[in-house]
Amino acid sequence: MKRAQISLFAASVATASMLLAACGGSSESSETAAAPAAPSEAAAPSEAAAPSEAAVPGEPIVIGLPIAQSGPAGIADHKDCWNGAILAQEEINANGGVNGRSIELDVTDIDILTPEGITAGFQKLTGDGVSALVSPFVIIPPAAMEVAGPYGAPYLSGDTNIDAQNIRSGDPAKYGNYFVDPPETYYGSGFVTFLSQLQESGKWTPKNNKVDIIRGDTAYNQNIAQATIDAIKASGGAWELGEVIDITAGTKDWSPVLQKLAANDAGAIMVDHWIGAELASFSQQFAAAPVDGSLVYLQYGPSQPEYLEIAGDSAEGFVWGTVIGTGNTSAEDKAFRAAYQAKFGVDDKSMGLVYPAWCYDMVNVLANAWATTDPADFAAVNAFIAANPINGVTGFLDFTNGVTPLYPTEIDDPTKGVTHYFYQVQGGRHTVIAPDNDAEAAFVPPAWMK
Amino acid sequence: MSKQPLIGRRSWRPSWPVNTEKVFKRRRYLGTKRSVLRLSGSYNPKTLRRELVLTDKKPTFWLIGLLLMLVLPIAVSNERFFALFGIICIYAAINVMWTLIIGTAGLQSFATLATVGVGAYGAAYLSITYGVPWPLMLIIGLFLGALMGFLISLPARRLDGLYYALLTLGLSEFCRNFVTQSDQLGGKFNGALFGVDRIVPSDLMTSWLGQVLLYISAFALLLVALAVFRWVNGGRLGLLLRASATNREDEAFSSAIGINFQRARTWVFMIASAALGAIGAFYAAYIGGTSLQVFSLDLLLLMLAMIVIGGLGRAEGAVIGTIIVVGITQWFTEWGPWRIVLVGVLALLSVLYTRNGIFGLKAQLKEIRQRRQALHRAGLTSRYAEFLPQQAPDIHDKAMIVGRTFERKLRDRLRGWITPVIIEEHRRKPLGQHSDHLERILNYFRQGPIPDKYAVYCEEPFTSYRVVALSGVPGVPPRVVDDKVYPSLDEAYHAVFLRRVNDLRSS
Amino acid sequence: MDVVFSALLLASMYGLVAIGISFTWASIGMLNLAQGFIFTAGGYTAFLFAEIASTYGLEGVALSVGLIVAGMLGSAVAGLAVGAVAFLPLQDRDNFRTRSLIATLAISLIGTQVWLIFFGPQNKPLPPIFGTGRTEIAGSGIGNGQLGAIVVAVLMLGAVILWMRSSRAGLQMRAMMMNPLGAAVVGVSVRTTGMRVLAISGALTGLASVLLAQTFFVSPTSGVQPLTVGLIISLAGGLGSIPGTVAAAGLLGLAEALTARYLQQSLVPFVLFGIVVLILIFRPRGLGGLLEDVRE
Amino acid sequence: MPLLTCSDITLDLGGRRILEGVSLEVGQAEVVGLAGPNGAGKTSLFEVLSGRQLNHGGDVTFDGVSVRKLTMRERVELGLVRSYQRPIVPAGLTVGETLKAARKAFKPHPSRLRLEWAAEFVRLRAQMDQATGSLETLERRKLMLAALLVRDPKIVLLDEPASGLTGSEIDEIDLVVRKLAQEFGISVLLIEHRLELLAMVASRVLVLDVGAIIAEGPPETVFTLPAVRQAYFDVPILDAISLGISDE
Amino acid sequence: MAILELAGVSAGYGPVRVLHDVNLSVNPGERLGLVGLNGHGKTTLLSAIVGLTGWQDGSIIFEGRQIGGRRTHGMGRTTPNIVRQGIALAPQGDAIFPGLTVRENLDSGAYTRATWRSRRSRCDHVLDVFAPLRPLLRQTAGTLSGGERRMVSVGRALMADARLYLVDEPSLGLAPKISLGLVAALCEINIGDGAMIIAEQNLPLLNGRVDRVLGMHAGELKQDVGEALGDIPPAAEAMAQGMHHGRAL
Repeated sequence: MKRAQISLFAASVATASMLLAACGGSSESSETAAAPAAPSEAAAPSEAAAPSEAAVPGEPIVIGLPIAQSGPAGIADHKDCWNGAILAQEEINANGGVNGRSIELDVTDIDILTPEGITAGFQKLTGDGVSALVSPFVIIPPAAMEVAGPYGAPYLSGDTNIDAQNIRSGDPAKYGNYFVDPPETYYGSGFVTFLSQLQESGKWTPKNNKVDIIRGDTAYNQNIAQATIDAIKASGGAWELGEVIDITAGTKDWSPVLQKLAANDAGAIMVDHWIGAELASFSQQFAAAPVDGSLVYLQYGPSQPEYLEIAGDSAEGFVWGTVIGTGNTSAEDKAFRAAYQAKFGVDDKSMGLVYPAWCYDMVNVLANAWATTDPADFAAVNAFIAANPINGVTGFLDFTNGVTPLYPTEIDDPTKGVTHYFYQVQGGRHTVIAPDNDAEAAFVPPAWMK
Repeated sequence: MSKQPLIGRRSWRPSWPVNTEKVFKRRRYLGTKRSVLRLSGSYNPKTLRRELVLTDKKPTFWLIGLLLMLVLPIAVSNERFFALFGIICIYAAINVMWTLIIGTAGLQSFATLATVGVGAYGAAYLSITYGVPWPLMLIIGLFLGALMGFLISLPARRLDGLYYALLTLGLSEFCRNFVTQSDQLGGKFNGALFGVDRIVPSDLMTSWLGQVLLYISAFALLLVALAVFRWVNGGRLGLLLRASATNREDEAFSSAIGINFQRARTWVFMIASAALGAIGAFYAAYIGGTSLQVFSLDLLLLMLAMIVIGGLGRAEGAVIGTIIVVGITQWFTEWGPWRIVLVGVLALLSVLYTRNGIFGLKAQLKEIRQRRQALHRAGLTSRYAEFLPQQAPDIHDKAMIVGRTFERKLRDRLRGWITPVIIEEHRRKPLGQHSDHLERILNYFRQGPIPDKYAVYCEEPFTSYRVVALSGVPGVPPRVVDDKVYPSLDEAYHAVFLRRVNDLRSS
Repeated sequence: MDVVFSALLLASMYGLVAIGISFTWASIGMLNLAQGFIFTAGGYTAFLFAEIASTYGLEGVALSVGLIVAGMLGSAVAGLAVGAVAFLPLQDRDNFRTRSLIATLAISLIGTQVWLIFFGPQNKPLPPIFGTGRTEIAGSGIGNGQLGAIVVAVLMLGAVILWMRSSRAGLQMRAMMMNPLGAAVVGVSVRTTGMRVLAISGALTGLASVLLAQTFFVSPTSGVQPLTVGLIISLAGGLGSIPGTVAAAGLLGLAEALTARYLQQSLVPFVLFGIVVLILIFRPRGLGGLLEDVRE
Repeated sequence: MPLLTCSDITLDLGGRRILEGVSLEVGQAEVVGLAGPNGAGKTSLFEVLSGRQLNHGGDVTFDGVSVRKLTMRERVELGLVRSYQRPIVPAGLTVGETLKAARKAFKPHPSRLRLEWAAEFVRLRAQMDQATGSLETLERRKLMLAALLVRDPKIVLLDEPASGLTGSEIDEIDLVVRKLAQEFGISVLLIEHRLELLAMVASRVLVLDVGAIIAEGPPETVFTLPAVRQAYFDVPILDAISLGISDE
Repeated sequence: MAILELAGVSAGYGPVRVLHDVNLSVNPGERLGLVGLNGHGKTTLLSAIVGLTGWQDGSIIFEGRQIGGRRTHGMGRTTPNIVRQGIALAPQGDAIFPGLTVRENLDSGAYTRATWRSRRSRCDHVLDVFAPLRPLLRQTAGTLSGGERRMVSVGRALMADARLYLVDEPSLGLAPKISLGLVAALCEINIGDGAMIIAEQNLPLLNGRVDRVLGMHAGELKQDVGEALGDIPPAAEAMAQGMHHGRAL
């Protein structure tokens, strides 16, 4: 099938280029005009690429993975996702597959920054006739949904994007196959809840109730900042908004920011920025000249393996959180971590904590559904996934509304939603400190808070 | 097709015999003097039969190529193919307009994608916020593009090429930062705007008809872009700008003949920018949104690679380059980073080994062939004929070389015969029977061309004669060559002879 | 005082990157857009050196010097490689400027992907060169890393400028900047000098890379920002003018530090762009761009 | 009334005084020669008169109005055209396209017949579809002249039209210049080093040295003036050379 | 033994062949004049000697070493090596360094390691010949007049410790009086047992000042100068007299 597509494209390009090349001058012989016959012959096989044909019993079930490998953004997270999916696939295949059929991953590069790049990547997979799509975040989710929706196969995505989820709920008939993790706005409300809980627990006594927010320039970070501000307002005076400091991606010198932070002297500081390396740089510079007594929360970035590696000792004591992370308390979590670390030669410090688990879970969600449904019957699979939650390493995956609910912000029962984990770097590794039932250790005030 | 007789080294042209009874009627494009597909009637000098000759194959190839581009995706009817060729059409349209700016206007502007982006974001924002329908979006994009073009063209007069290029590069970065940080435009999807009114209604979108309509709209965009290119580049503006191309000498010439090339450049820039703005709006309506990436350096580099691979400054180069690069990056996604490497290598190869991309190759090969011929010919001419060696490669007519070679040999021989004895013989008796050598010399002189031929002018019969040189142009009187007055006709004859001998010697 | 340190740090880093671009442009007429690639090459070489050094337990001053030298060497070699591809084969072809520009673009396009393939997308840290402590100067603290970077950068810049002014090789490079044909006629080989220029500007870029890696780390795309900033600085300074470039680096560094401190960090790009536009309005050839006038 | 006058032109370039109080007049249908050693400021004077150099002192009047502030192109539209010392023609065009560009440069566009007339007038011996790059010096100069004449100018400033040409080629230029003035009433101001050409065509010759006019008169007498001979012909002592001033 | 020996040298630029099988030998101590009209290959001949042509063929032997040969690659690539062997060229058009001072310009002529040390004394020597340059030493070369630039250009060539000096068109674009002075100065310089070739369009300028004059016509060397100069451009004296004729014969 792939070969057919390559030859199809090559033939058409060759024809077109020959013809247009001939436009360049007039004295070339006119024999090239005979070429147009070629592409129509080559075109025939690609029509066989209808999705229904992929589901011949006994053949492998194909999961499509659009993984960014060449662009300027998101490659590290996407690689993590790929690894997680490979782990799940190998485990399932080692256990005899799904109904005797093995699972296969169809991986393609995707340019997550342009709509046409996203379209091309997804169309490559739908064109290959995959039975499901598992995708880490793409920057522009609607472009992906535009292709995946009409295709109909289950599309499990790591997009924490409230607006994409609004689009889904606006047209469930078209986007009913879109299953996502909780939106980014929960980072905001979850953070404020976390602060309150921490204060109540007595582990931390804030020096004042001000919260400074360092806001990154993506819509993602702006949404989080807005949600945080709303949550602070809703806290009824328990917390108070300090200053919102805007930064751009690519910030290398944090000293102006640090100077502002020192001047404000807020009780809690939220660094609402997503690039791990830049957060590591922040940690280094902050640790060298800290604001005494302030709790510092970094957003999801430290989950990337490079954070600890770069920040080194400076990372000690920083708090961060994610809505789809890996815990380390339950048996499944530990087993997953051990398997992943064994397979990819990493350890607790250098393991990604978000996407490996999420994509691992998603492959398992699919395998679970395919155990009782026909992979070719997309509607049935979608219905099954929505109706049958399973327990994964990120938490309880309940896609009743297409979106997994979040504990503890949305629901109170940890067994009914995925967990919003909070970690603190303790002893050089990420240690879960909240929510309480998953916590490995309690919050420990870092050096500058003692 | 009739049997093609080969005459001389005339380049081969396709021709068809026509009905000799009927008068050949030349079909022209409406409102122009161009004949359709450059078909013209002519006589075959060998068979003396009338033929219909395709004098220029370029329009035909354009026609076939574009037809193929239109039909191919529809014939294949693959969702991915539609999307691929649709985006190729849009990128090609952008590149064609960029070619207009870089090639025709000679402005090294990198703000192309910024203009596209401004058109796209402006139109998309208005469409999302106020529900502007897509035809209106195109007009809005047109105006935004023109405005942008006007603003960008302002510093072009003041700044040197490279400074201008870098400044426009900075402008893209500026736009990117602006959109990123703007709450309105930065929007919901990390800088991307979505939910724009689309060209094809969304319920039709998934059907075959919708796909075809969408593709045809993109193809029409490319056609319009090519038409604008043709209209500007081939029209008066293009001519004036080619006359004042880029170097200072050309600019000096064009200001000497009164060309306001600055204004012409601004005009071309404005036209192309307006078109780019409209393309941006079209892109937003085509995709249903737009993303920040239009302002990024990465995409700009890819676009540059496209026009470099195809051949800078040509519309067909822009189109083919786009097909190749977009084809590689959007179709072979499973190759991962290697496909970007491939694009880079292609760009590198085209810059290292071709003179001007794929479309420069033909001219390049031709030049290599010509150089070899010219060296050979120069070897011949330097020995026998009278040329400045620089001229040799420009002479294509072999007969001329042979003729000149003969002339040169003849003159060498005659020069050898001119001795004081001969001159004395002529002085004594300018007219009448002469020795063989003198007779031959005189015959040679008589055969000379009329312009600048010496003649005797009789001021006053029998007493006053002067030597004049004929102008060679009817109605233009001869000019007097010197002040000398000769008392007798014979002396005047001899003076003419001496002048000719002198000229022969110095030739 | 904090602002002054910020400004100095930015200015010295900007100066190192921009001077490489400016220098290459002035002497061989090539706008080197592969500067980002050269930048990352230095970073990765230093990173590899650090990896190897850690296995041998190299520490202290030896490690610091080794890192700087490795970074400069790596970038110099990358500069030579760029020269071998984009300068030597194109040097006497027509349209050299456009051609080399496109060739360097292609190199940077390829380079990023090659790093990605071989080193992965993760950022790589370098061990601290000047230690992690802080020094108190005039009542405000500055990290040793930053202080060391400023000192080394300024020293190196000064040395290069002095060398250009006074030595025979400097005269030869300046002569080539003015008139390549004239230089050939007096016996200056455009090709060797050109490669030398590329190596030197590469080494300066590599130095900037190692120094910046203290806070900015090495990644496949980490060269993009230095490239754009370097281009903007050399533009404002007047392409080819070394004093102009230094002045522009100082001015823009100060502007950035002031904007980030007293306004918002996010306004920095706008302020920088605005300043460059203003400079170009009043001096179309940048702060010191006299050279372009006399070249031709 | 003279067609073109300039009064008290001063020009400084790069800190050097290039022209110092130059005044001249060119009448209707008159051919005026401009001679002088290199560096005397002849070409600089042309730059001023044609409007390419606007930073100068003094005034330029053309056809009764001051054109002091007009650019070169605007002066071309009024009928004041100039040629260059180097035989420059657009590199990327054919002969026909060059002439067409001249025809279409600004409105109103002269007819195509006018173009043919101009090519015929200068006796341009080149195919219309020939690339300008393959032309020889003489044909280039003629093409330049033809392009200028398409516009029916009132005065033509010719900068060394004979440089780089051989004797018989100079004759052709000579003919064109004379016909311009005598048959079409177009004034000509002519810089020339070939004094024999000046002597043949010019009714009046101005001699420029070190940025100032040192002599004026009919060609038969002006070159015999001692001041001219001293500036122009006498073999110098080397130390005197330093007075030479660039006219580039 | 001849200091320079050309045998069968052809050269040109791109598709154009300008020199055709030129044979020439220059003896030590000789001052050679090369006359011919524009475009007939004088400059190309000098350029070919230092390898500044687009391509060339044939043998050029300088002091027993082959410096020519068959070359098709880029222009000027071998020039620096040839120049360092002891050939100094003052090219047509002023290839000076406009942004450097006059002194730096002259210094750059003494580029080779050996001459660099003695550049001060060499500079004094050149300034003795071109005295008008002395007060201008600190001035930027770009601001000089045409005559002064030419002096800098020729002076720079004289700075080198060369065995063969090539001077291309010293009179081009200069007023007669300046060019005469320049050529006279050139011809008074002591070249020892080296040699000098002066290419010049204006034959009378060279008359009596050089040891030997060769003509150049259509890319070929002519022993007979008159043949090379179909139209000898008038020298200063001839110009004054020639005014009364239709054209200078």
